Order: sequence, then structure tokens, then C-alpha cells
Amino acid sequence: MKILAFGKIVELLGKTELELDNMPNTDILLGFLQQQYPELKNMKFSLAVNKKQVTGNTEIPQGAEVALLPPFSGG
Amino acid sequence: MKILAFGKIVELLGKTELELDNMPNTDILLGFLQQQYPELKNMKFSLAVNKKQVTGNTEIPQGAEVALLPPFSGG
Amino acid sequence: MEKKRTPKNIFVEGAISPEKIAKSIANHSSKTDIGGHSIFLGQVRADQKEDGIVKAIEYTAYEDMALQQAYEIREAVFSKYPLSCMHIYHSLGEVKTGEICLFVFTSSKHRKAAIDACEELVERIKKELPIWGKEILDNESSEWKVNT
Amino acid sequence: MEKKRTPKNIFVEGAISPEKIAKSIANHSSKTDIGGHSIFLGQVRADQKEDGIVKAIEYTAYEDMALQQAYEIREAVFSKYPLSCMHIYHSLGEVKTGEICLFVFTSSKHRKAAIDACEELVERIKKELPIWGKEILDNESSEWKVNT
Repeated sequence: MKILAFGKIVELLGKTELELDNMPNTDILLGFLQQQYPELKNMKFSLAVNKKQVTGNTEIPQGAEVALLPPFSGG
Repeated sequence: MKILAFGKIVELLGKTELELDNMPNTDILLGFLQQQYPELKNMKFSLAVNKKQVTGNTEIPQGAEVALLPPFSGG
Repeated sequence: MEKKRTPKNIFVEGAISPEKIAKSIANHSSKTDIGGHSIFLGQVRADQKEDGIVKAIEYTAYEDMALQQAYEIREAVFSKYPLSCMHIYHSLGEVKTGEICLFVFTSSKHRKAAIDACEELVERIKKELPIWGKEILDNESSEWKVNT
Repeated sequence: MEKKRTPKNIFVEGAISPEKIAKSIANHSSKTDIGGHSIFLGQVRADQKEDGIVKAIEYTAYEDMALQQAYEIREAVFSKYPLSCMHIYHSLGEVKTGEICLFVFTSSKHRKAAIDACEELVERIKKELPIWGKEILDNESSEWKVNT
């Protein structure tokens, strides 16, 4: 699966993309990311799985594209 | 005093301006105009005295400019 | 220092061109406290009437009174909303179908004030300015426009 | 016949020019059932921040998701209001203070639908599209924009 970072999270991760495997749901993914990047814990962001925002723990399909989305600030 | 006609009332009067004297208030003016131009009775319009819309019977100062205003349809 | 405003001419002979609108927008690029602009444009419709199709509207106005009224509306809206700028233009004379006859433009630091002020201006302009539209039909007859 | 709409690109590289806006307005003169246009323009403000003054905003987006979201917003607003036309443009990359970064344009037979739809679009665009603005300050530092 591909993890895409946007906005402020790109700076925190130091990159725009990650490749990860064996993340069956978003809770497990978030746990892993927060361990690797502890500053994520202090950051407000939401997740999109295959370009749809999700709330609560959500299954991640095989080969999904998961995006880490800080609060939007367009316009 | 000067009477100014606008919009549809210009067509009804056949002119844009009238000069009248001895019209101390708008009721007397309206009575006179409706006698001269009976079709005015079937027409919706308001009056402005010296560029201010008035309602009810209103005194007309010496040398005033009185306008006959059909419903506005700008924009 | 309190701003002083005097009655401004709002009338434009004939249609309002897209280029005039573009120029008006561009003029605001130096006002860097503006965050949002709201614009309303009135366009002449080819309405089907009993006697034919509207091909143009011919506008006339009680100009002196309209400018005085527009000034009062302007002052009232400026005092109600935190606006940076406000512009009002209305056509006189003939405006063909598809052309622009009304251009209302408000600017503010935040969008809400600009949007609300623009809407209020449009309503008040249509209701309170002594302007009349005569619809010219394609068979050369005409009828007086009625605002709803 | 029901209209079919597919996702349209809303993104423009850099600032949105007044000429582009004028051209977009002019394109509607052939649609003679339109009586009113409502336009919102977002302009970059020179806000004073703790570390300096904003001199530009650099926009990035999750483009695929933004276009899909914009399409859904478009469909929802089209089905809610009787609109003739709707156009949405948002900048990507750098937009300097005083320049336009958002252009929302709705047209309808009567003004009310155009005005209400435009306002709703602006709110939804700001809230729902995955776009981020990074404010570039005059001392070359930067901070991430926060929408209120």
C-alpha cells in the first residue's frame, strides 16, 4: 500500500510517499506511524483510503492508497 | 413647480415634463393629474418631492420638483 | 480618520463590458488587506413574452434621485459591514440580451462580509433605485419590465 | 435530456488572472436564459504574522481526491439549485499577495439561485477540498495556513 503525505505532514515525514505492507486497518497503520514519527501524535489530521475520507477504524484494502490529510486550507 | 414623468408614465402623458402652479400638496396635485389624465387612476406609481419618495398627502414647497415614479425595474 | 464619501456616478452608457469588470478586479490587487471579493452581474434575458421575445432592454432613470439613493444605500451598507471597497454600476440606454446591465462588487478582509453586503446591495438597488427597463421585443413592440 | 457531467479540472497553475475571469464572463453572453451571475474571488492577503508579513501562498493539493470531491460538490449543488452554469477554479503553486487564488462562478435565470449556490460552493470548497496553503513570509520563513 502507498501512504501519501500532504501539507505539514510532508515536512514531518521528510517525504511525500511511503510504501508499507501488512496494515489491515487504519488503527494499526496509525499506531505504526505514530511509533515511527512520534510528532504525529500532536498533530491534527484525517485519513483518506482510496481518496475517500474515513472516520473511525477502517479496513484498508490490498494495494490501497492511504493519504494523511492535515486540516484543509484552500481558498 | 416642475412635474417629471418616468417610465410608462411618459407614454401616458406624452411628455417627460409639465409645469404647474398652485398645487400646495400631493393630494391636490394627484386630483388634478387624474382629471387631466384619467388613465393614471389605473396605474401604480409613487411620488417623489425634491427627489425624496413620499407617502400619504405631503406638502409641496414652492418651486419643488415632483416626480411620478412607476414601480422601479432596474437591474 | 473617518472616510468621506460623496455621491459617485453609477451609470454607464450601454452594456457593461467584461473588460471593465476585469479592470475593476485588477485595480484591487494593490489592496492587500482584501481576502474576498463578491460580484453580482445582471444579464439581460431573452424572455418569451406574449408579443415576442426580448431582444434588448432600454434603461432610463431619474438620475439625480438614483445617485442620491445609491449614495444612501452605499453609506448604510458600509456602516453595516466591514468592507474595504464597494462598486455599483448600472446601464442606461440599450442593453442587448446576453449583455451585462448591472455590476455590483464588494471586497472585504473575510468572505462573509463581502458576500452578505453584495447580496443586500443587489436587493436594495433593484427595489430602491428609480430606474426603469423597457423590454424591446423582436417584433419591435415593447413592454415595461416588472421586477419580481 | 439529462445533463451528463464528468469531473473537470479545477486547478490553475499560479494566480487566476482578471483576464481569465473576463473571458469566462464573456463566454456566457450567448446563454440568453441567464439573468444573474454570482462570482466569488479569493485574494491572498498580506497578513501580519508573528514572524513576518505574508507575501505569497504556495498551494498544494491531493489533486485526484480534490477533483473527485469537487465533482461531488458540483453535482450536489446543481441538484439543489436551478443553475445554468457553474465554474470553479483554484490555484496551485505560488500566488502572491493581491492576486486571485479562487474563482467561483454561478449563473442562473434568477439571481437568488446564483447567489445562494455561489456562497454554498465557496463554503464547501474551503471545507471539503484537500488543498493546503503554505504562507510564505517576507523573511523567507513560512507557516501553514489555517482556515477559520
